[in-house]
Amino acid sequence: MKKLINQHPTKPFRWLLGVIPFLILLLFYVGASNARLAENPNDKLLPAFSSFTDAMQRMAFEPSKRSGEYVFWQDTASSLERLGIGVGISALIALTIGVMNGVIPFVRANLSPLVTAISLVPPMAILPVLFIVFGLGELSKIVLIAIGITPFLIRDMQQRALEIPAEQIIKAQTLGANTWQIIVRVVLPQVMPRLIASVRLSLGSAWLFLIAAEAIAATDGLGYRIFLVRRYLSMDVILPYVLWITLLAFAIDYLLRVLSKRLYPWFHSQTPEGA
Amino acid sequence: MKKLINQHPTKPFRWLLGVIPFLILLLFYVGASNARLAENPNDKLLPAFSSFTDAMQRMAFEPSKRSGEYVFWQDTASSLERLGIGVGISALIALTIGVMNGVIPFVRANLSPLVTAISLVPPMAILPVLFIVFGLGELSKIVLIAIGITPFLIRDMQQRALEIPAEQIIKAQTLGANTWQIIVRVVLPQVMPRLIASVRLSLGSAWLFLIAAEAIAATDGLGYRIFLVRRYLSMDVILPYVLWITLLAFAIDYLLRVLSKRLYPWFHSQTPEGA
Amino acid sequence: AKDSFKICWSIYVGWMPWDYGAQKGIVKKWADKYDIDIEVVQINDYVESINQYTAGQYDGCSMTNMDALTIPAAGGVDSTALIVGDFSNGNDGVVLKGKKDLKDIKGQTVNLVELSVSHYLLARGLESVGMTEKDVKVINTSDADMVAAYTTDDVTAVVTWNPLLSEIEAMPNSTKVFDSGKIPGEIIDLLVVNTETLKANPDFGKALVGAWYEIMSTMSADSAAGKAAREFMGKASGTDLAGYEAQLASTKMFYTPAEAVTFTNSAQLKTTMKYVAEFSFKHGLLGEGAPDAGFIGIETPSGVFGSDSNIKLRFDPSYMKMAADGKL
Amino acid sequence: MSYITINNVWKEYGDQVVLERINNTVEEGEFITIVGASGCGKTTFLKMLLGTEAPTRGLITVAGEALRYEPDSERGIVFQRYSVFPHMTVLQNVVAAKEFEKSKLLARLFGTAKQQATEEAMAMIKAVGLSHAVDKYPHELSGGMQQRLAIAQALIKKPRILLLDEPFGALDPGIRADMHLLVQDLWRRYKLTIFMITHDLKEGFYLGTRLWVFDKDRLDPQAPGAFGARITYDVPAGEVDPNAGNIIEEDVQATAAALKQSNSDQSQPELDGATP
Amino acid sequence: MSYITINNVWKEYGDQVVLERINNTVEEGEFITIVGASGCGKTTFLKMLLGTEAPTRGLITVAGEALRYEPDSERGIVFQRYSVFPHMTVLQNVVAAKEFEKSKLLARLFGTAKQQATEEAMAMIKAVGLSHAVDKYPHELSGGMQQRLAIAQALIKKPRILLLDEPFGALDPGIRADMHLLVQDLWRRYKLTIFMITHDLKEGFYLGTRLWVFDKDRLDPQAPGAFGARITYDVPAGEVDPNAGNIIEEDVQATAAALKQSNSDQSQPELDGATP
Ligand SMILES: Nc1ncnc2c1ncn2[C@@H]1O[C@H](COP(=O)(O)OP(=O)(O)OP(=O)(O)O)[C@@H](O)[C@H]1O
Ligand SMILES: Nc1ncnc2c1ncn2[C@@H]1O[C@H](COP(=O)(O)OP(=O)(O)OP(=O)(O)O)[C@@H](O)[C@H]1O
Ligand SMILES: [Mg+2]
Ligand SMILES: [Mg+2]
Repeated sequence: MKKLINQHPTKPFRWLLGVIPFLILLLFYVGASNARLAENPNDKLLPAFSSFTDAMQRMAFEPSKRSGEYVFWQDTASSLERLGIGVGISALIALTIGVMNGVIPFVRANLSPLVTAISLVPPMAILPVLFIVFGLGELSKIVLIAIGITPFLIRDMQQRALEIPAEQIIKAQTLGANTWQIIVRVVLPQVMPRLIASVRLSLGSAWLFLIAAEAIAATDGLGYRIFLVRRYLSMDVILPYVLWITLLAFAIDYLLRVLSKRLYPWFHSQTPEGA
Repeated sequence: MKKLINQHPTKPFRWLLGVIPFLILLLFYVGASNARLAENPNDKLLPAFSSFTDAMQRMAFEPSKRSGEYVFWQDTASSLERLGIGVGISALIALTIGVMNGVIPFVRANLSPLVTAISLVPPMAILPVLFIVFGLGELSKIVLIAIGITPFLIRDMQQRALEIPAEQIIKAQTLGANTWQIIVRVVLPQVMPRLIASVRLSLGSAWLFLIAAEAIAATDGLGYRIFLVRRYLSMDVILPYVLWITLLAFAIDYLLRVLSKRLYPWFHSQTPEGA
Repeated sequence: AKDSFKICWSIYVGWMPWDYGAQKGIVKKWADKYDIDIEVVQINDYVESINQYTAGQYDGCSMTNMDALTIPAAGGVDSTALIVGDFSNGNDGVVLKGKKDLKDIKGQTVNLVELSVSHYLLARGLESVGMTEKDVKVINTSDADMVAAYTTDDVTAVVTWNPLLSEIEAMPNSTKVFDSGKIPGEIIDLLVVNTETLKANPDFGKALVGAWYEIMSTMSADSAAGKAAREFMGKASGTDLAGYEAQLASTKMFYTPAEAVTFTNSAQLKTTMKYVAEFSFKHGLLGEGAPDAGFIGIETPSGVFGSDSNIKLRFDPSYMKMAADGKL
Repeated sequence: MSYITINNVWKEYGDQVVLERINNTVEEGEFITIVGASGCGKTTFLKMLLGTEAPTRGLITVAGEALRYEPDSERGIVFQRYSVFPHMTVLQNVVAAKEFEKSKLLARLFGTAKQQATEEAMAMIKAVGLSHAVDKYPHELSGGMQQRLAIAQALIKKPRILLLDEPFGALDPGIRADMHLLVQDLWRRYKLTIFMITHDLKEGFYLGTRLWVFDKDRLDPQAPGAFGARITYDVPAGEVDPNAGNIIEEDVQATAAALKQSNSDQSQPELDGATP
Repeated sequence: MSYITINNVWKEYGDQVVLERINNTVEEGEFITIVGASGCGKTTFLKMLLGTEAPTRGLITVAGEALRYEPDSERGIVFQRYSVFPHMTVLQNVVAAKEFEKSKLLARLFGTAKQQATEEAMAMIKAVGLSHAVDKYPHELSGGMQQRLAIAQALIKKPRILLLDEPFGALDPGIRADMHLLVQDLWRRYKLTIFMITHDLKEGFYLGTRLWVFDKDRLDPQAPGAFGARITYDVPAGEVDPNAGNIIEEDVQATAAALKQSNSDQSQPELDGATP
């Protein structure tokens, strides 16, 4: 017998091992759900699977009686739009400030402490201030996402810009590049795949802030729907929505990874795990 | 004139540059506050500084009429306790599962997909379920923190354990170590400073979840207080509390960094920035 | 071991007495009297507290009549309104920014907690001036952030409850154009308990009712003790004595059990519940399987509204009656 | 019978034949140096002796028994880098082997057991000349000192076979000379059987008792992976015709050029130390 | 007057004197190879020529003018590693210099300007023998090819001075020989003035026209930082008494041993390439 550390499962067996915990979870759910439904057929906490399909059928494939919209898709579109704009703007700001901070010592001295301080403020605690400054419309939701993730992204970008070997910066200077040219041709392009990696890392938080923002004031969106139906404990809607969010999160993450690998092959050859 | 990229501010000047943005923010606040207060002396949104000191005087240095406690310190103690327990438990779980995942291929095949899936679920969306499963006592607050940050920590620990050069693991085997010994003597100690680094990274989220949990079910805590007075828009309490949370967050981060440097000098000599 | 029970409550003017009773040992005193344990738990988030009750984590919970119908009852949890504590008499209101008449609300966006009593109040208000919900646009807004939201320019109309309501009303250029005083007795604050638990443990009901009316008599007194109790409750809800008393002024508290019994026995309650059920049905709150507003039976002393075979919400004055008769 | 026999060993990764038809025997106490073009399979061969890779065909036996395909304390190894534990001091690094042996559960020793292990470790540390640095962490040591430590660590288990994969490749020429003396001294003192890969032909000739050259004796320019490397020269070292060195060097460089070409035509070759 | 004059140059880091009293002159077109023990200040000297470090005392002039303490296109550099831009293909790496020159704002060329720059770059790429790999990224190249690219990149700016800091230190001996031929060829073709640091004394003698040895001629064992290194030998290279090599080697190794000792007594020495 080899040591445990040297034993590798074969591919199909690995696959099986990976699926097992999910099956256990599923079984566990079905058991608990059946038990509760046996006691109270109207129980809303752990609905049967048929309730999920009913609810999704209703929300995704029948126009809403009130607005005539397909609620589920409408919610998805709104949320993704907010998430996209929020994350996009954050990435843009982070790229600009982070690279400046990383490359130009004077800018770094000026802005780095402020960014650090802001990154420590819990955004949820200053929500009222946000509303007052940015209003209650779409803007405030985007701003909440931005405030939530931008400081992290900036710090990461700064770090990454600083990690570019000094040799490259010196080399660029010996090739006649000025500060601006170094930024646009040497630093920016090298920081781009790292930006994608950081965005992937911060997407979890972005979803969190999106849901929080939608819970506060909205008329549609995945977070809005979850908090609205939470009022009457419609787990038959909440759980499929949560699953859907998880799937979306996975899909976005996957797309970003693939995109990054395609656009920046030189980057992924450096990092074995494709982080 | 040297290129901007080669100009470094002197130390005192760097310090000054760092302070300037804070001063500007402060000035900006005072201006806006004065303007609002001139219009409506009862305006609560941007209180004058005297209101902050009054409020803090009341909360921190006078016993509450209701319970005889010093509210501010009581809140701080409760929140820090929850945060500490929540983060501590998460770190422990992450260390155990993360290292196992990293070291033993069979465990990794079994658990890694599940952890990835869980890390994608936004915890806010399943709040109702959490509360029902874990009740509403102290436990649920700790669980929310744990659910919020543990998947991230596990994945990070797994990654870090995997990054330990294969040479070391082989070397340990040639020295006669079995799997368990490799875990406790080779992998665990090397992963510890990395755990501290990950915990530092995840503290921001931990605060977020703490505040969210306290807003839903608690009778004291920094998040509870902010939630409680938010309905009266008592910014004279909210803003100092936010500032205090920021300071606490900074202090914890600083302490962890110093602790890690002291305990694991060999680690910090590898990473130039002391990440 | 003693039988032990848990009830939960959330911060609202009419439910603060539970905090006082728990902190001052009044609940424990009554529980001891009936040789049971009662734990009183504060849950900040109102909806969460009802959800917890509905999921079976608590034996009782404070909530409004409408939420009692749409959440536990609609979720199949047979619930009994053990204590009818008060009804909102101006505690919920519609506030417009810059406009002075409810009719001006036409075409505006209205910020409120969707599917809550605020929503119901808005519907009733609109009805009173010959409009329907179609004439406005509703934006779901979390109650915790309502005050901050109102200070922004986007928000011109809100429906909310106290203490948020008085904070908002106090802001310049704001007018309360409709409030629950215009529909007295329709928004009722209850302590709801699980019917089965109550049936099996009448002592649980007796202890709660007994404690409640002891608190009522303390806090309603014009004495120093009464003032201290009110101040205590004010502080716990994040305000002070004056603030709390202002909130009490717009709440019709039933300080004596007799008042509550009379209110519960009146035929008006059944009519109110009919309005509420119709509103709830229209908004899909009675469940997807509900064919009409009467799908869920509501039992009141003056008769049952809706389905006799599916009674899930019961107004039962018998325990309050015992208190009124001094039989506890 | 010989101590180590290598019997028609092949190693293939998919289509690529890395080593083919390796046949050889080694007596106890020999010091074999291995040279060869980069990428020709030297490390792969060492890994098979170590047990982290199995041959795809053929058999290796040690003292008459089939080799165990898992690293164990019979065979010590020193890599070019990452060879010591960064989180342990010099002393701890060497004591660790004793602790692994004696304390199965905690992998830590206390009291007299610890003292005994420490004494043994100190002797070994002295043998490699690190007595003045026992309480330092690896990051406080120079590259040469780290490799001394790695050797001490390997030797304390008294392995019968010591494998060295370019142990001095990352060191300065000056320090390298010191290390040569050290290894030769330890080899004699502990009667080890050593296999050592080096890039430096001179080093190979000077150090060992026997020099192996790995090289492809057949090359298909269209499919550089079609044929594997073999042991093309197996010569006694130490006292040899200096001309032999030149012939070997030319051969190796021809293969190196061919391999370089093929490697840059394909993408990057796999890293040696893929995680287990 | 000489092309480069180095006039009583000192370099100190705090208390530590790295270089002291460096005086020398260099004519245009010389190929100077520099050897010396690790840590004795060779890279520091090159950095001063490059302009990323300023001498603490003394003056360096080039063509009669004080040296600018900032890297510019007058002086080309090739480092041991990290020398090319990983996100650009071979062609882009070389064209970049042209783009920096001609397009101040976008640092990109289009149309005929681009075509012209590409042609020039292709010629240079051909000169270093990378024509078959113009569209590859550095990570797809071997170490030797990367260094060829770094040289092409440096040369396209036609610098008058080319600085090489152990450019072949990370390469295999076989590939190294190729690179020697390449550098000598380019040096002649472009009439460069070259300073090249190497660890390999043989390389130093073989390649340049003049060999400098950096060494401490005074050593205080109690305070190894008290005295700096100087140029202790300045000999014409290429055609020299083989014995000179041995004497130098002995000296260098003595210093190396002393420095090693002091480095391991202090903590880790600073990394060369601290971020700017
Ligand atoms: N795990 C693996 N999977 C596929 N191919 C591998 C693997 N390990 C090594 N190889 C290939 O086997 C060949 C020999 O590699 P090896 O590391 O043994 O060479 P080497 O002689 O040690 O070279 P170097 O002198 O550069 O260390 C290389 O072409 C390499 O690409
Ligand atoms: N920025 C710095 N701050 C302080 N000391 C430094 C700095 N840069 C170099 N040194 C010190 O100066 C000395 C010379 O370093 P340098 O890198 O020039 O040596 P070197 O001769 O190039 O060595 P090697 O052959 O290892 O590259 C070393 O002792 C080093 O610690
Ligand atoms: Mg190798
Ligand atoms: Mg150097």
